[in-house]
Amino acid sequence: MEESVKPGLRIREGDCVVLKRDEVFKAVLVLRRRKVIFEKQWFYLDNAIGRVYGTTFEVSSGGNLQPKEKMEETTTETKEAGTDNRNIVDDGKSQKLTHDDIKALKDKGIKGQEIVQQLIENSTTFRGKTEFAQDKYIKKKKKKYEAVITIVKPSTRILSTMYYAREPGKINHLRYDTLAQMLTLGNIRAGNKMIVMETCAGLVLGAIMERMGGYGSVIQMYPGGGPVRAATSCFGFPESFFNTLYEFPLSKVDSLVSGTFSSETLPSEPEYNVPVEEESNGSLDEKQTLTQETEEESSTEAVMESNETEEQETMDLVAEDTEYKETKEKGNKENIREKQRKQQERRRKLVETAALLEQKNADGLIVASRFHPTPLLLSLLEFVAPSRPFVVYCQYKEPLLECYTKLREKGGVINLKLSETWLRNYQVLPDRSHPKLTMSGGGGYLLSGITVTAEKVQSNASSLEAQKIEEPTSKKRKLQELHC
Amino acid sequence: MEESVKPGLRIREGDCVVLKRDEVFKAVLVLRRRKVIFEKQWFYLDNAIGRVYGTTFEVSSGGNLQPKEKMEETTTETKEAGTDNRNIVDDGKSQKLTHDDIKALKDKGIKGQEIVQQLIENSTTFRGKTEFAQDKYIKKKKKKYEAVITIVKPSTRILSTMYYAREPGKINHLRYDTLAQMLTLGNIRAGNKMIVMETCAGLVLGAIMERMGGYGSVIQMYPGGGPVRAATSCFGFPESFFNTLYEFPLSKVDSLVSGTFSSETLPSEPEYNVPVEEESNGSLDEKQTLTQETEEESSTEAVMESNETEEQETMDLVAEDTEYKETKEKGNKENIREKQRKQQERRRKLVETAALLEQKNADGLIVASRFHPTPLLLSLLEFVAPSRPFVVYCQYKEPLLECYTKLREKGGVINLKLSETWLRNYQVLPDRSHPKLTMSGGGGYLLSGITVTAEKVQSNASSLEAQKIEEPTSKKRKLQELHC
Amino acid sequence: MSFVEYGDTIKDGDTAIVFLGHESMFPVKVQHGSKTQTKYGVIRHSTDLIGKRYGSKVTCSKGGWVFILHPTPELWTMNLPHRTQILYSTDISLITMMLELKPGSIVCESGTGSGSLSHAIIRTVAPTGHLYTVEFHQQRAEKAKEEFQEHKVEHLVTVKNQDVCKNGFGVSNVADAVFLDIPSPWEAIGHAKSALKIEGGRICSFSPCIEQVQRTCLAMEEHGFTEMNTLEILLRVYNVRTISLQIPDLGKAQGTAQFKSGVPLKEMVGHTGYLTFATKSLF
Amino acid sequence: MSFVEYGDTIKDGDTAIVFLGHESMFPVKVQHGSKTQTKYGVIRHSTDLIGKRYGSKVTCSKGGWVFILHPTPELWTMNLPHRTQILYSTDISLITMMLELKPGSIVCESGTGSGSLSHAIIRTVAPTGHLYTVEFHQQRAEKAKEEFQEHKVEHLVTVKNQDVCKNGFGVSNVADAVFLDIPSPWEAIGHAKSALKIEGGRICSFSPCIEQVQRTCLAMEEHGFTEMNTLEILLRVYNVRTISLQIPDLGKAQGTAQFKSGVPLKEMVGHTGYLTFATKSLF
Repeated sequence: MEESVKPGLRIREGDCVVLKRDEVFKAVLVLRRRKVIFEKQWFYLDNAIGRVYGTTFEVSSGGNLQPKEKMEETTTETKEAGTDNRNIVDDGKSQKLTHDDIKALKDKGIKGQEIVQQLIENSTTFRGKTEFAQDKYIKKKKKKYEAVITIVKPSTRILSTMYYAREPGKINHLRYDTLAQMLTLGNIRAGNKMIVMETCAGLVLGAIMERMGGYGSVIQMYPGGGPVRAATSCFGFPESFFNTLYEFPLSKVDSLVSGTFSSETLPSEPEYNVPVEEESNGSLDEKQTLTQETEEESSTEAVMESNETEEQETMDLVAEDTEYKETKEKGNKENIREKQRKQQERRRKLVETAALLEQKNADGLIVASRFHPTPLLLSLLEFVAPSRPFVVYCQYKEPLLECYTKLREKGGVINLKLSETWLRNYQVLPDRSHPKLTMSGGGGYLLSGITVTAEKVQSNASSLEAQKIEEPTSKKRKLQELHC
Repeated sequence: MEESVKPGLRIREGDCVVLKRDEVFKAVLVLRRRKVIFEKQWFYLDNAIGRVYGTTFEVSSGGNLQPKEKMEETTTETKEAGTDNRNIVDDGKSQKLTHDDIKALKDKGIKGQEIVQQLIENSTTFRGKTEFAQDKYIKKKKKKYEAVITIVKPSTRILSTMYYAREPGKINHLRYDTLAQMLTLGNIRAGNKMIVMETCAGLVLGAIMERMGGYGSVIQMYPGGGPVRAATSCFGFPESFFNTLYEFPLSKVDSLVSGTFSSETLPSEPEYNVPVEEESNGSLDEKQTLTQETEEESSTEAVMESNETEEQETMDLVAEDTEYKETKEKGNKENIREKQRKQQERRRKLVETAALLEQKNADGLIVASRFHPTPLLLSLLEFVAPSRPFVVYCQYKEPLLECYTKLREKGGVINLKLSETWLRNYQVLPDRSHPKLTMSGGGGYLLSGITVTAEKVQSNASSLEAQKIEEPTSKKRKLQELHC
Repeated sequence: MSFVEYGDTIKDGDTAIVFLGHESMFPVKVQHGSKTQTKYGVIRHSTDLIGKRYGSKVTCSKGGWVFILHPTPELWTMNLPHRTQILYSTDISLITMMLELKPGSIVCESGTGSGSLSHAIIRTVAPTGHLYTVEFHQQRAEKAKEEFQEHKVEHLVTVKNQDVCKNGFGVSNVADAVFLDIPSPWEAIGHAKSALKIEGGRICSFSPCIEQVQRTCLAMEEHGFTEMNTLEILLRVYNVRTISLQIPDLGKAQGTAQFKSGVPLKEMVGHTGYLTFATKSLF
Repeated sequence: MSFVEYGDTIKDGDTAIVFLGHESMFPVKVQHGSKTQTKYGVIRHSTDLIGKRYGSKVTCSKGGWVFILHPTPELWTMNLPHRTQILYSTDISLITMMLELKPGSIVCESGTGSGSLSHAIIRTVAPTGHLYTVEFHQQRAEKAKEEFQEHKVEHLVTVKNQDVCKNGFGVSNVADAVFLDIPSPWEAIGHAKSALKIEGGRICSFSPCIEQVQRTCLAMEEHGFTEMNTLEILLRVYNVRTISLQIPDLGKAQGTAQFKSGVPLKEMVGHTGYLTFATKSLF
């Protein structure tokens, strides 16, 4: 069956893949002879190359991955069970295997499943436990000793879940279901011309690009020296998706709005420095909480295993792969000429992007940043066509209250809505169904609305006509693509 | 069996009772030949007198209550049922009985249960509906045509649920589960000396008094001319409970704290005016919402049927019954002398209450008001002993953020916690279990904490000693009561 | 206008949304010569709507004004004629993301119901994907077909009037995702599995009652689905209000304190249904 | 000190709460000559505690300080030794109100578990009420008895070591309220009914799983209980923080905006159990 699978569904060298064990995810680059550490296990991904996405592997001795053909059912004998736990006395002596015994088993290369079986056999209290308690015991031990890893293809679902669990600070604590609301409320779809302002490591940008499927265009507004797209690069989009991705510096927005924009004042060389996360009290404290919560997993571990603190590099690898290599290979003198050429290229693209914005006909605006949302909204909504949705995410409710008020005062927007979502996970098991015992305390807040024509536009028919005449070229292209 | 019941469990004339139909409650006074309107039905309570609390009645023609000895099971034949509703076409013509037909049945004195049976027989689509849809149909019709009413004894559970459903504006939208948290967090129990500042119609005061069972003492702080105890009077507490209930005007608090308090400046006559509810934008809007939501029941209908807008009178009826009658019966001249006597009595009690507060040894503070909580807390905590809990309710979160900050700055409090609760109701039925489809959007916010000795007290041993020497008499009495 | 493409101006035959005020709106079929009554007076389509830009303010005959909005699946969900209980945008958002829908996805859905989710799916899978939607109620299936035509998305959707539990989706090994909103989803899990691509895909079942979820999970497990996950999502909306709170008179200062507050609505939707997601793996 | 009465000063034999800082505390048995180690150093009971006022700041040997708090059932719940899963104050609050507990109430409870709820019940029914608590695990029953003695509430409670499903509560027609927190509550509903007063009373069953609730509701209905109502309550705690948000540089103004925010914790308790309440009526 595996032979019939399309090549795109197979794991290739250089792919960004996601490792999965139970509910834990981690994104890594597939590189040969490169040690990967995941959930306290280390291994090599070499054997995964060529396999189909979704394959589950066992880690064998030497760190090699062995495909696990079929998920075996728990064959552990649990026939003998107590009816309740009234006779269980917890004295910490119920397990006869010592830590050294277990280590010896592991060193002998005994598989996790067998270790679990041995643990059960050497427990003096196991048979006295209720069936429920036995199940719980097995699950716990399996988790600890069975090293089973599934490799899955990245997607918004996987990456947003992963980021929220592992590095919520990098995505401003944007919970995945909140991101899901943004994509729907923003009517994100193929053919749109979207404006995106995010400081979520490029996750929100990636989610939008996934939903647009390469049709239409995205203008990413960025603070500082250049856009951050570490998470975007994890999606593994085809090169073509990046042809319609534009970027524009936030610091130029006011001049564009006021008509004084000039591409000449562009900073000579983009520093592409990852902006220093301006941690508030809140975020700092929450980091501490996180550390306490995830004893099993260091919270400082980077999402991209192979690129610890080199997020930007990861992006380049995928998005501007060729450029990146060229720059490295060339000598120093050539480098200067190259720099000038690139500088010109950047200026050309900046002018093009400015023109796209100046058409003021974007199909929507998505904001999810660590900045105060009010000034962003008041400026960026200028570039959005009437009757289009906009969605702003903020980790805190208070700034959105202010944003709501300011937008109301300014006008040109209707159907304003401030909301948050509650997400509950359930355990559904025969006779043991209930909501999961822990849940996320909050997924952030959203303010959404719809643009309408401002008064001045309506009372001035000629300007409306003018807008019609200069129908944007990019929009025409977009339409052609849609009907193919 | 009914004969063995203690007299206190029987409905007496003059009792404040709660009418209950499904999830709808309403408090009324039991008076002979007094028409009561509840859930669009009118009837007399005469037949309820002498019956046991918890009895369910049917309303027969002429508005007389008939005890319903046993809740009959739905005997409606629902054997024939469709498997799904694919063939149901909703054309609004499925019921052959007209409105006039139904009215005629009712006028003939046909009981509700029979009317429902006739509706089923005259429905052309009933048999084609799924069992689930049939059940739903029957329930809806039963609710409409069967006039079954249960009379229950008031309690915090019943009254707080009733107020939240019917008149949330009167209790500052304090949801019953939030009140439950306050009582627990405040460690309310027999023998305490509690300070209460509430503008929840006396509901919070009543809840506290119920939990103290007449042991200990309660000092109610009040704004304006006098304390509001409309809801307190609904509990039907014995007279003795009011012997240890004190009241103190908020406007005297600062002078008490600063040591300039004088009972001479007492307003000459308490106006006992119900304070005008200072409705904010918010509350007003919510009233409108409420009106839209409760089509079935006018939201302007007062809780106490027999005392439409005379809340204060209701209180007098129960709490100061004899006084009230006397005042009415006496002539005008005698009235003046009587007034003077009462004035003196009030002044005496005020001085007594001031002394109780000045001991600064209250066992807790409960605040639930429409006022900004910060000044209340900063002043009233002065009267609380160290190592005692306090709880503040506010309908809005923002004032409690400020209150939290101010208390932190001032010191003398630990374990500050800002919280809200989510309450979910479930439908548990065979094969149809799920959370109820609507839930309360919010039950308000709580700030709780524990007092500790402020620095100055600790460094000054003599003042601590002084406090010990003048051990309050009321507290001694309280202890004696406890050990009886 | 179409439901998968923005247009700038209102055209004859468009479905537009008339926005009267906060949460008060309705859809209108724009037709030359047609009139629409609102509480603010009449809107004449030929003069008031056609040729105007979407998002424009339109003054009605009585002097009041409305905004005319371009339809989106979300506005449609808020305004569509209910033929059944419908799915709302909060659940739809999670379904769309968790099923990993995107342009090009092939999706199977049952039942079509009032088409609320269908429109959202079509929007997301366009321009290269497709929705196969199965509805056992004949009237509803026909009405849905009409709506898809009116909304110019009929090329992206196939409506079938059949019982999914008995006859499945009528396609096999084509779908990237399957969505079930039927009374007995456990009876359709086998059909769902065979509709999914050989290399696998995602499934979601929506059920209001926990017993349905329990049976569905068992059926999913029997059919070898993995990554099973049951979720519930609720929307909490806040009204933004300026609140004045009185400063109590303790003998000194008085007055009021003003602040902005996000006030939760008195009542909210407490439950729509449980969403159970799972993956069909190659192995 | 007792758990049903405040005392002003710390006495020999008291159970006091040592408060180290936010949510960090532990109980200590005050004894002449005893010492307690904390991270701030040693506390000597004779000199540092006995005779001091509750709520006092006590400086430890290393110079750090702690507060010594009077015990309350709520502080006990936060600090007691866990012998089982325990009920927390959020659920306890609702149980107490919905069971209509007050001074004088007679209550039956099973199982006693770690005594978290028991202490709260005793507090509320004192001085004239009584708690009959049944625990099938012998060790636990004995430990609970000891604790009640230490906390000076033994006159308000009777602990029985038996199986409530088989043997009931050992009392009949005395209780105003019954509380069940056992794996098979449906097996004890009959016993609960006969423990309740003839004229009626309230019952509550706490179960983590919905299947337990379903069976319990059926059993309650069979035994003629009315007013059945299943609830769930969750606590959402907010941290009060001063947040600084950067004003973005759009080419003009920059800087930061500061505000107070109530920030929800990253994780919260998502489920403890379902609470099913019902009434036993006279008829």
